[in-house]
Amino acid sequence: MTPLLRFLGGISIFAGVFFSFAAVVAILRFPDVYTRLHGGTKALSGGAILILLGAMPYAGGVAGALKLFLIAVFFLVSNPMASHAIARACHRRALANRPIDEKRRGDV
Amino acid sequence: MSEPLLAFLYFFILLTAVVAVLLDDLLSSFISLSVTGVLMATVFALFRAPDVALTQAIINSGLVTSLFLVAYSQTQRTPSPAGECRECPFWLRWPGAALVSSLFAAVLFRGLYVLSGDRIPGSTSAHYLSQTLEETGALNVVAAILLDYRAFDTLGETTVIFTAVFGISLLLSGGKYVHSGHGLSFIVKRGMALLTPFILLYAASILFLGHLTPGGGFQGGSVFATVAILICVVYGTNFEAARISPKSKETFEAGGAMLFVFIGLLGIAWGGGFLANLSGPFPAGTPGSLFSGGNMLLLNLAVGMKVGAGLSSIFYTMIKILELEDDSWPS
Amino acid sequence: MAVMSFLTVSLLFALGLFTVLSRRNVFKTVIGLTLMESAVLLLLISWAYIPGGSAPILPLQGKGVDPLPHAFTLTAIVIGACDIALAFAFIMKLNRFERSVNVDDFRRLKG
Amino acid sequence: MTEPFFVVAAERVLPALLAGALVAAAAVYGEGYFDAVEERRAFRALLRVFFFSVIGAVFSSSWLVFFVFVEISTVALFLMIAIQRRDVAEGYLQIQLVGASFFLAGIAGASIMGGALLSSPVPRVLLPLFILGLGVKAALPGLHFWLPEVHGTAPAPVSALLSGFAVKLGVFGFLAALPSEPHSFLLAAGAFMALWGAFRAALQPDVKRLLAYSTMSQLGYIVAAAAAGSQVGTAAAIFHTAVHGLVKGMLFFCAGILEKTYGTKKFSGLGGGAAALPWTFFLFVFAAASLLGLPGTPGFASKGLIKEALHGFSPISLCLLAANVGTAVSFFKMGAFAFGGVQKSPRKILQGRLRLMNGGMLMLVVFLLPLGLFPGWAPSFLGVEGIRFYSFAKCAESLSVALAGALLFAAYRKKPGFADALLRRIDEAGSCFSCVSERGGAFVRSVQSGFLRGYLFAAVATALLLMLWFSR
Repeated sequence: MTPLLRFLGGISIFAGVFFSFAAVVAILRFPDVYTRLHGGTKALSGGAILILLGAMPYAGGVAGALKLFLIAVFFLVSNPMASHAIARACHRRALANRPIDEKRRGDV
Repeated sequence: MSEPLLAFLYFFILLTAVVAVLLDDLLSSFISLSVTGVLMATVFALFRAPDVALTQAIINSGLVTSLFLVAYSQTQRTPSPAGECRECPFWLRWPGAALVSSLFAAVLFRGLYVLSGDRIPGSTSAHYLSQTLEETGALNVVAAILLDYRAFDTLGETTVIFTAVFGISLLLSGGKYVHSGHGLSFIVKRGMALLTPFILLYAASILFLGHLTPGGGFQGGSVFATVAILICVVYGTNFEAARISPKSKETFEAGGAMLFVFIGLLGIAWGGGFLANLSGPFPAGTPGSLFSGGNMLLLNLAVGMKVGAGLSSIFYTMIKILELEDDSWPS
Repeated sequence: MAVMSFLTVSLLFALGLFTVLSRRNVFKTVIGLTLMESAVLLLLISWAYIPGGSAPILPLQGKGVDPLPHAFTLTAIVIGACDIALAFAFIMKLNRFERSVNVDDFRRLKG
Repeated sequence: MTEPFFVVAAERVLPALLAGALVAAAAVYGEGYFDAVEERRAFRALLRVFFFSVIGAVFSSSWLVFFVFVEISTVALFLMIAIQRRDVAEGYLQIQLVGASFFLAGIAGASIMGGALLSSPVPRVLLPLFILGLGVKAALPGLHFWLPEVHGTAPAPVSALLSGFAVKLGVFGFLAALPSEPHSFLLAAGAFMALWGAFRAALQPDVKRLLAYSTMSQLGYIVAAAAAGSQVGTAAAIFHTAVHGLVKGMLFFCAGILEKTYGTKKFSGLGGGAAALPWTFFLFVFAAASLLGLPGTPGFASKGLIKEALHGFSPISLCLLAANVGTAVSFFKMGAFAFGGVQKSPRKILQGRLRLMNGGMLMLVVFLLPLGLFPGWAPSFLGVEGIRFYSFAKCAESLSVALAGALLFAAYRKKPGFADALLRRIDEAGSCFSCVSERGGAFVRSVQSGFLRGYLFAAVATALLLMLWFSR
């Protein structure tokens, strides 16, 4: 049973690595903030979760696998929130480039 | 502990460090610095140092970067020209600095190379590894060292944190806090409400199981601080101040220190030395259970309270400067 | 294995020193200090590792790794974080006075 | 067994008493002397620091403790001089630090070769370092160029402390460092200092510089006595240190009063002081008499003891006698120009302040009288018994010296032109003190580039080079 799981795990880890690679290419190639942001989130939500799921059979027994699963769930919940926050900030900044904000923040 | 994996990690640590140094844009250089921190944490884990890896991951790559972001966003920077100045004397520009630091690296490496004989563990660490269970009843040897054999040092360390907090609030005090940020969007707020209990549970587990599994006062406390910081950022500082008022942070911090010293005095009252553990009034308990290891649980709690309250009040003091009226802060 | 760690440590420390010496921006100095500090941490931990040793959590599988440097490194990280927090506070205060983060501008104490 | 930091011995109690008397008198005097309130407050604070450091230095048991406290007193004095004259104070500090570095090098050598305790004499090979280091402090010839400049311009109470006690610390160092056999170089240096100081004092146009040079000459007496190497010599040196400290303190106080009433230190601006300041004139006469060593005054007793100590070295005691004549000339000059002569327009200083200043001088007299009336007390306290002070020959000798001084001064008064010409040439050649401190200050300022990173660079580079050099 476990060698089958390990084999499937290997495949999902490979898929995860592929997702991460795709995300890097996305960040380099996409023109503006929003598309790059979309590409970036793929690295975490796609790549990391797949790698974690793939590593579950290799972790020490059921307890280790459960931990990895919980981490994957945590990524699944927190990552979209983060990218949403970034996107919203960019959106507000682009529209509302009020002078006050600029003076307070100073240029980057 | 495979050699190529370590080489790979070392290469990337150096790469991200060089990127952090050479980039002119501060934000990205600090992000690459935190990547270095995470890679360091993995290296520590590979070197069989789970406690240190946990602390490194939380503090160096987590909290320090968030503190940087606050400091970075607060300072008004005139567009500073390129990395180093034109009119500085020769030895202040990068050739001179590169010369001295490479010479330094050569001398340091030559010195270290001499040390690289076969590593025999010193007698003290052998004693720690063998005697910890009898003498302290704890399973995590590093926590036993920190909280039992060298508890006095940990007391000193908590005072260091206290002085840092004290110094920072002294430096950044003054100015009227008029309005606070409104936090992020609704989605993030709801999502955060979902996640916070789990993060708190995670922090509590690190804190209370500190003497059994890797973790302890510092790591648990800093995760608590991270929760406070997240609330600050997501819901806005007024919301956070309403929930965990600065007053209660102070009492938590002071309370932590007082608890630590009280436990120490209990040791004396019982006839053992200051901070005496099993020779003091604390039962050893069955090893592996929550209440084993004498006063370590309480000490962990005390340190956790102190570090948690301290780091969150540092962040709170710094971020409040952001929301001042423009010039109410006496320069 | 140990030689590789020592090489990384000395390079990392030299990089930190280089940053502090050559860069004018105060934040870069803080980055330099962090790099130097992490180099020291790396040295301590890599020096504490015994090939084939296991984590210092009882019951030990095989011989344990040297736990003493771990305790010191733990303390070092926490205290390093406090230093850096204080450094940031200083930078914010200095910036309030000097309106710049250029380290060569802070010359009020010059003799 | 870690030896104690401080040890109390007979020959240390007398200097401590002297320091106490001087500081007390300076405190009272300082209240009246300084015009601004902050100056007065600064002087009060620094006075206590000076007293603390001096007591520490006097009772210190090992060279390092002595060095530490001496340096604290130097810093205190630097700050005191800086109350009014910052540039002179900086010059003073730089010179003293140079001396201190030699002294520290000597101590390091001594501690390596064993014998770091103050009681054990210093190994011979290190003696030049000690002499150089302490010489700057005790203004040996060649190292004395800072003395007139600093004492001349410092505020009166500060220069009283400076020449009353601070300079003596160097002498205490000599007393502890010198092996107990006569040291020829120091004997010659002492005699030369006495002669050079006395006659240069006579030629000075300025009251305080006159007193500064006479301090140098009296130091010559003390150094000569210390260099005699015998028990009597040490006792004579310490006794004369005490007497000279008190008397010179009074004279500098008197100079301060003259400066306050006539607004200038130059003799040209002074005159008719006796009428304007009767009390001050009376105290001045007592102090001058004691410094000349007229019978009945403490000066007579201490100079007698010095002659006793230098019994075997007749040429040295002859020089000291001639120096005494020079001192007589300078003090007759000071008396005549400052207090006699045509009445210049004195500025009215508040009666209360004058009373305070005179009170300071009076306190010193209270300490001086017992030393004069019971000359045997101090030497016996220091362990030297059975010295006959009052013999007809001794009294006649001291009176004749005073008479010779008076005649010489009368002659000098007839044609002052000759002296002034001589004076100007010597002054330019002798002390280019200000140019030394200017160049030193400029160099230090240029090194401090203000680049924080520059300092770090220098530190790391030197550390590396040192490490490489040591580990080659």
